[in-house]
Amino acid sequence: MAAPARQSGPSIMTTREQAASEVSSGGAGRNVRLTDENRLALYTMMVDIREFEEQVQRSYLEGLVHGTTHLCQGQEAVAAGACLALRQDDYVSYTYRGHGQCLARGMDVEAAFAELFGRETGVCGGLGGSMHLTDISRGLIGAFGIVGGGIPVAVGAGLSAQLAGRGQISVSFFGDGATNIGAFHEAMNIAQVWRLPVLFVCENNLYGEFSRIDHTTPFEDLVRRAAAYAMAAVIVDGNDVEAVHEATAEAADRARSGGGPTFIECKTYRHRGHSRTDPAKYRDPAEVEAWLARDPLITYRAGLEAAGVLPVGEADAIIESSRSRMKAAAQQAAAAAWPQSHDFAAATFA
Amino acid sequence: MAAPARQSGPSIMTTREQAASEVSSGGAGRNVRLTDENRLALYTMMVDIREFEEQVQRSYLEGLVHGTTHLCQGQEAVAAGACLALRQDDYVSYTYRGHGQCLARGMDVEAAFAELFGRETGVCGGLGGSMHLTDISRGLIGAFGIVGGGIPVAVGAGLSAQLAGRGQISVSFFGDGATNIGAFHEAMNIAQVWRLPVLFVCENNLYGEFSRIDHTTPFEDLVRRAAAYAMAAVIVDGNDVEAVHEATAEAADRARSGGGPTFIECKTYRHRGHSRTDPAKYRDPAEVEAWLARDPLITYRAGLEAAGVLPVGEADAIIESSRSRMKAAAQQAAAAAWPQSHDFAAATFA
Amino acid sequence: MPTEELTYREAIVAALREEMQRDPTTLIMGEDIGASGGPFKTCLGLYEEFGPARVRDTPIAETGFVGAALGLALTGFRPIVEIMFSDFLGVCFDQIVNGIAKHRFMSGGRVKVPLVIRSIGGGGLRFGAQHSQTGESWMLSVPGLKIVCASAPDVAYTMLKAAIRDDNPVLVIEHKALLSTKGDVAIGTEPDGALSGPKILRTGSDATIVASLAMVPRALAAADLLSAGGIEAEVIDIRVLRPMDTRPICKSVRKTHRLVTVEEQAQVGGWGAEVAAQVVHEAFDYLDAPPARVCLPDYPLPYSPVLEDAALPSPEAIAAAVRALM
Amino acid sequence: MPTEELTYREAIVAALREEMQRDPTTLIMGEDIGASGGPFKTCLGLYEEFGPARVRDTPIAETGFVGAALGLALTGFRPIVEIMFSDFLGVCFDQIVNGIAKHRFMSGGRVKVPLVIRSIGGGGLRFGAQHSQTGESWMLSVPGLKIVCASAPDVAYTMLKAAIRDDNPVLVIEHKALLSTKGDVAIGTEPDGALSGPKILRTGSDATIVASLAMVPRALAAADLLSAGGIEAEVIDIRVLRPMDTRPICKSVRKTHRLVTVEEQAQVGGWGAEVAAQVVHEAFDYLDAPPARVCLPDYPLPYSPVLEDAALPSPEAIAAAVRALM
Ligand SMILES: Cc1ncc(C[n+]2csc(CCOP(=O)(O)OP(=O)(O)O)c2C)c(N)n1
Ligand SMILES: Cc1ncc(C[n+]2csc(CCOP(=O)(O)OP(=O)(O)O)c2C)c(N)n1
Ligand SMILES: [Mg+2]
Ligand SMILES: [Mg+2]
Repeated sequence: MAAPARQSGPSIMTTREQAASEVSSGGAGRNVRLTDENRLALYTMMVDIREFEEQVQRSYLEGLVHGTTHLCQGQEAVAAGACLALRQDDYVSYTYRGHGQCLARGMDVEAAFAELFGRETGVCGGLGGSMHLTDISRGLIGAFGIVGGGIPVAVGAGLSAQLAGRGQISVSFFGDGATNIGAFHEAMNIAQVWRLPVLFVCENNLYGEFSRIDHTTPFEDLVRRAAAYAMAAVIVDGNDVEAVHEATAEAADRARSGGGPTFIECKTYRHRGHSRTDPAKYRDPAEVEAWLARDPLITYRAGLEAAGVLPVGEADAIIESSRSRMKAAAQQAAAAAWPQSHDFAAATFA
Repeated sequence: MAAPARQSGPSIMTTREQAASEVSSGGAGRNVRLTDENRLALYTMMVDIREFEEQVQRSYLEGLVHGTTHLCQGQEAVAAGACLALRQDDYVSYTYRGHGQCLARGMDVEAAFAELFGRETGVCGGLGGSMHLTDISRGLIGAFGIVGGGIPVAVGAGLSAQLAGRGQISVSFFGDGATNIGAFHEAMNIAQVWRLPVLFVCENNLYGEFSRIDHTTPFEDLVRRAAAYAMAAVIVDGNDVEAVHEATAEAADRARSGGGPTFIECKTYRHRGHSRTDPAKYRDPAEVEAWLARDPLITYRAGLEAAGVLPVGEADAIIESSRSRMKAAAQQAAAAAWPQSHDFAAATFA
Repeated sequence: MPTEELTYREAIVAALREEMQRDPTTLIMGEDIGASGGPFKTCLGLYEEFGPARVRDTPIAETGFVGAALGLALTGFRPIVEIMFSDFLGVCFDQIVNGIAKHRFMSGGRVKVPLVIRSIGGGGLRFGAQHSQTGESWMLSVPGLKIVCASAPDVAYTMLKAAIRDDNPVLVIEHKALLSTKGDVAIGTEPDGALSGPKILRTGSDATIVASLAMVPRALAAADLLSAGGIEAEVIDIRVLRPMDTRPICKSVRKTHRLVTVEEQAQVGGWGAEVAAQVVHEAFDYLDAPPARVCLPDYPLPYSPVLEDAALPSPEAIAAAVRALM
Repeated sequence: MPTEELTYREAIVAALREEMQRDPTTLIMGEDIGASGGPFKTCLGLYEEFGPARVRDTPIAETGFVGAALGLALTGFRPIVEIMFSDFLGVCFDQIVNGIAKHRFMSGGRVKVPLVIRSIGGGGLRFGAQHSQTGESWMLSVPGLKIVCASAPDVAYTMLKAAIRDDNPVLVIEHKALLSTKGDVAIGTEPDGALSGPKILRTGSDATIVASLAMVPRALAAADLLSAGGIEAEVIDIRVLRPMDTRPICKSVRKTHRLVTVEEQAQVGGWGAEVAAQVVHEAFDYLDAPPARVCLPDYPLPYSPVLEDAALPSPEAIAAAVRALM
C-alpha cells in the first residue's frame, strides 16, 4: 500500500515542526539573569498577592465582598513569575481567579478592593466584580468568567501585537480544566498557524471545580496538548517563581522576535476551595499536605534567606507591611461610596 | 528546581498511555481476512457511490437537486472500506458530504434521490435535503451541516453503545477542516476519558472549502492531534479501500472489547469542488492530476483484475449496471410527488 | 398523595431521583454533579444511588456533552444534562438550536429526541454579568425546542418530571435565587399536563400580572401590596415559553382588562412582548389600557449590590406598573 | 455624490473597501474570504488590494476568530468578521453574548469594542434548516450589542460603513437571497445616521407594514398588490433591531391606524412582537385593529422547494394580512 502522494507544504512548516520539538522542562539552562532586586520584587509580589487574597477572604466574611470569589493562594508564583517577564505594553487575559495577575501587572490595590466591594471607586466602577477586574491601561484586557472564554481574546491581542510590529506580546492565563473546552483548542491552532506572539500559560492546579484532573483529562501533563498544534511547549514547576519567570522570559523573547507562540504548563495547587462556598473536601489530605509544604512563599523565602538575598527576619517585615497595606486599602475601599444608580447608557455604549 | 510533587493517576492511565503509543501506519499487519466476495462488494460499493454522485451531478444540472450539494467523488474508499467493518446495529454520524456513508450503510437509493429532489418519498420526507440524509433504521443517526457538529453526537451514541453493553460501536466521519473547531476537541477528550467505543474517521482531503490544509493547520498529518488525548491513532491511505477497511476493523475490534476510541486519518482527495458552485480553481493542477491518477476506483479495479478476483471486463459491467440503476432510481424519484404543504406539528414534536 | 414541604433544590432532586428510578434509560450528565452532588447541590445523593454511569461528571465541555446527549437520545436513552449557569447555554448554543431542536424535523419526523437540559440561571446573588442571566430569551425563537421555567418547588418538581417523560427536547430553566425557597410538593403526583402552560396562582379582578421564574414570587408580593390598596391582581405564572399558550392569559385579561408582564431580562426580545402582542390580538376590545411590561433595564446585570437590586424588578415596581394602568 | 447601480454584493464590497482604505486599523477575518473573495464573493478584490494581513482567511473556528476580534478591538484595531452563514452565529454565540456584548459594561465603560460581525443569513435558496436562518432573534435580547439588517444595496452600503465606524459591537445581518439584487447606491456618502433606525420606503395612509431583510422587497410588492385594490400601505424597513427605535413606526401608525409586521422567523421571540407591543403602548388609541404579524410557521425551514416557498411570507400573504385588518 503506497503512501498517498502529498504536496510539500510551504517552507514555514519546517519552522513549525522545529518548534514542536522544543517541548522541554523549564529551567534547563537559566539564561535569564535575575538581580537580587528582581528576586526581592518577586518575593514581595507573591506576598502581596497572598495578603490581598487573605484580606479578600476576611472581607468576604465581613460581608464586604458579594456573590462569590475565586482565590489563588498557592498559585502566586505563576502570576508573579510570568508577569515580571512582561513589558508595560504587553497584553494579558485571565480568569475569574485572576486577582494575582492583576496585582502582578500593578493594578491599584484599593481600586481592586473597591471593585470587589461593589463601590463607585472600583476599578470597573462596581459593574464588574471579583470575576471581572479589568484595567486596560495596564494591558489587563479582561477577566473571563466563562471557562476558556479569554483564550481566543488573548490570541486577538497577539494578532494586534503582531500587526503593530512593536515587539509586544500577549499572554493568556487559564486553568487545567480549560484545556478541555473548544475555545482553547481553536485559539491554540490559530495562534500557531499565524505564528502569533502569544504565551498560553496553563495554571495546572490539578482541579476544575471539584473534579481532579484524572477524572476529566487523559493525562496530567497538559503540555502534551501543545503537540497537537506543533507549538513550542514547556513544563515548569509553577510553585518555583524563578522557574516560571525564566520559562516565560524565554518564550517571550522568542515571541517578540517572531518565533511564535509557546504553551507553558505551570504545575501548581490552590490552597483553598474552588470558590468561597467550597470547603474542598474532595481532595486527599495527603495531597493537600504535600502541596502546602511546597507553598511557593515558604520555599522561595527559604531559598532567598539561604542565598543571603533576604536577611533573616526581613520576610516577616515584608509580610507585615503588605498585610497592613492590604488592610488599609480594604478599609479605604469599604469607606467608598456605593455607585449611583443612574442611567447606564454610557457604560453600555461608547 | 524540583519536579512538582504529583499524585499518581488511577491505573486506567497506563492503558491510556499505551493507547497513545499505538499510532501506527494502517495496514502494517493485515490480520483482517477479506474474502473475494468482500473484495467484490467493496469495489461494487465504491462504484455505486461514484455513480450515485455522478447522477446527483446530472440531476443537479437538470434542476432536480435544489440549493447546494457536496459530492464525494474520489473519497469512496473511506465510506466503503470503513462501513464494511461495521455491524448492522452500529451508529454512524457524518456530514453534508455524507452520501457515501449513507449508501455504504444501505440507504435506499431511490429514497435518497427523492430526498435530494425534495419529494414526499424522500428518506426525510423532503424536510432534510442533500445535507441532512438520516436513516436511523440503519444506524445513520444524522448528517450535520455545521462543521464538527456531528462529532459530539457520535460520542453520545458511543456512550449509548457502552451503556447498552452489546458490543456496538459508533463512528464519526468528518473532514480535515473540522479538526480545527472546538466540538472536535471536546468530543475527542470525552471519548478518551470515558473510553468509549467511538471511531473518529477523519477524511483528510487536504481542503476545507477553498483553503488548503497548510493554510489553516500547522501540519498535514492530523493523526498527530490524537496524541493530545492519548488516543490510539492510525494513518491510512484513504484511497486504498482495503487499508481503510483493515484499520477500521482493527479499531472496531478494540472498541467493541472495551479498548476505547481510535482516531483514523484517511488521506484522500475530492475530485470536484467543495460544493456545486465551486470550480475548485484554487488547486494546483499537478496536485489534482496526481490524485486523479490515484482514483480509488481505478487502482482497486486494477489490483482486483491483476489478482484475478475481477475478471477483465467485469468491472465495466458493474459500472454499467450501477449507472443504470442510479439513473432509474433518479427517474423514479423525479416522478414522485412533492410533499403536501400541511401542518408540520408532528414532524416537529413527537 | 402525600404532600411534603421541600425546598426548590430538594424538589429538583426528588424529581430526578423518582424519574431515574422509574426509567433505567434516564441518566444525568454535567460538571461536578457526581460525588459532590453538584455546585448547587441539585443532584445530591443521586451518585450514591445510581452510580457513576448514570450520574456522570463531565469535563468542562458543554458543546461536547450536550452534543453527546443528542447522540444518547437518538439511540434509546433519555439523557438529562445540567448546565451549571444558564449563561453557559451560550457555549453550547449551536448544539441546542441547530442540532437538538432541528434534528427530528430534518429527519422528516422519523427520529425522537427525548432530552432534558436543566439550566440554573438568574440574578440577585451578585454573580455579575456572566453568571446571572436566565437565558430565557436566547432560545425563545427556536422551533423544535420546549422551554419551561420553574418558579417554585412544586413547579420545579412536576415540570422536571414531565420534561423527562416528554419525547422532545425540553429546556428547563431553574433560578438560583429560588433554590432555598420552600413549598408544598405533592410527591408522587403524575406530572400530566405539567407542560401545558400558564397557571393562575392568585385570582383577581382588576389586573393580570404574568411573570416567570423569580419574578413570580415578586409578582405575588406585588399583588399583596396592591390588595392592601384595594386593587385585586390576578397573578399568572407563565411556566411554558415554548410552545407558548396565551389562552389562559387572554381569558384572564378579558376579565381584568389590564395586563402587566414581569420578566428578568431586557425588554427587547423578551417573552413579555409576545404575550402582550397576543393578548392585544385576542382581547383588543377588552383592554382598558395598553399592556405594560416590567423588565430589566437595557444593560447587562451589574455586580454591585445596590445596582443589581435597582435593576431587578421589585414588588414595589411591579405594583407601581399596575397602578399606572388603573 | 455619484450614484451607481450596484448589486447588494457589490455594495458590501464597496463599503468594506472604502472603510479599509480610510482607516488602516480596520481588517477583516473569515473563512475563505482571502484569495477566493469569499464563498458569497462579498470580499471580492479585497485580498488583492489589502493583502493577507488585513484580509485574513481563518481556520474553521468561529469561537476562535470571533473571540480574537474582541482582542483586536480592545487593543486598537477595528476588526470585521464574516460569518459565512448566520446559522453559524450559534457556534460563537458565547463569545458574542457573554464576551463582546458585555465587555465594555463589565469594565465600567472603560474599554471600547469597535467590532463588526457581518453575517449572511436567510432562506429561499433551498439550503435546508441549518443554512437558512437569519439569526435575527437569537440576539434580540442582548444588551450591549447593536443589530442591523440590510434589505437593499444602499442600506447594505451605508449601514456597513456606519457599523465599521461605530465604536461598539455591531452585528450586521445580510441576506443571501438579496446578494444579486440591484439598486442605486450613493457611493461616497457619509454614513451618518445610518444606524438610527426605521426608514419609510413608501408612504401610504391605510396601513403600516414593517419588514426586515428579504421581507422588505416582499412588503413593497405587497404594497403594489394592495394599491391595485385601492389600499395604500406605508412600508417601513425596520433596519435597526438593537437599540430599537419604534418612534417612526408609532408615528406612521398614528396616521394609518393599522400595523402589520413581516419577519423571516418564527413568531414567538421575533422582533415583530416588540414592535407590536411598543406600538400598542404608544399609539393604543389610534389603532383600528390589533397589530398583525406575518412570520415563518413554527417549525425549522424545510428543504423541499414547495415547502420552503409555502413557509416564507409571500407578497400575497402580506397583502392578505393587511386586507384582514381593513
Ligand atoms: C463554560 C463554562 N463552564 C463551566 C463553568 C463553571 N466553572 C467555573 S470555574 C470551573 C473550573 C475551572 O477549572 P480550571 O480551568 O482548572 O481553573 P481553576 O478554577 O482551577 O483556576 C468551572 C467548571 C464556567 N465558568 N464556564
Ligand atoms: C461551523 C461551520 N463553519 C463553517 C461552515 C462552512 N463550511 C461548510 S463545509 C466547510 C469546509 C469543511 O472542510 P472539511 O472539514 O475538511 O470537510 P470537507 O468539506 O473537505 O469534506 C466549511 C468551512 C460550516 N458548515 N460550519
Ligand atoms: Mg484548575
Ligand atoms: Mg476537507
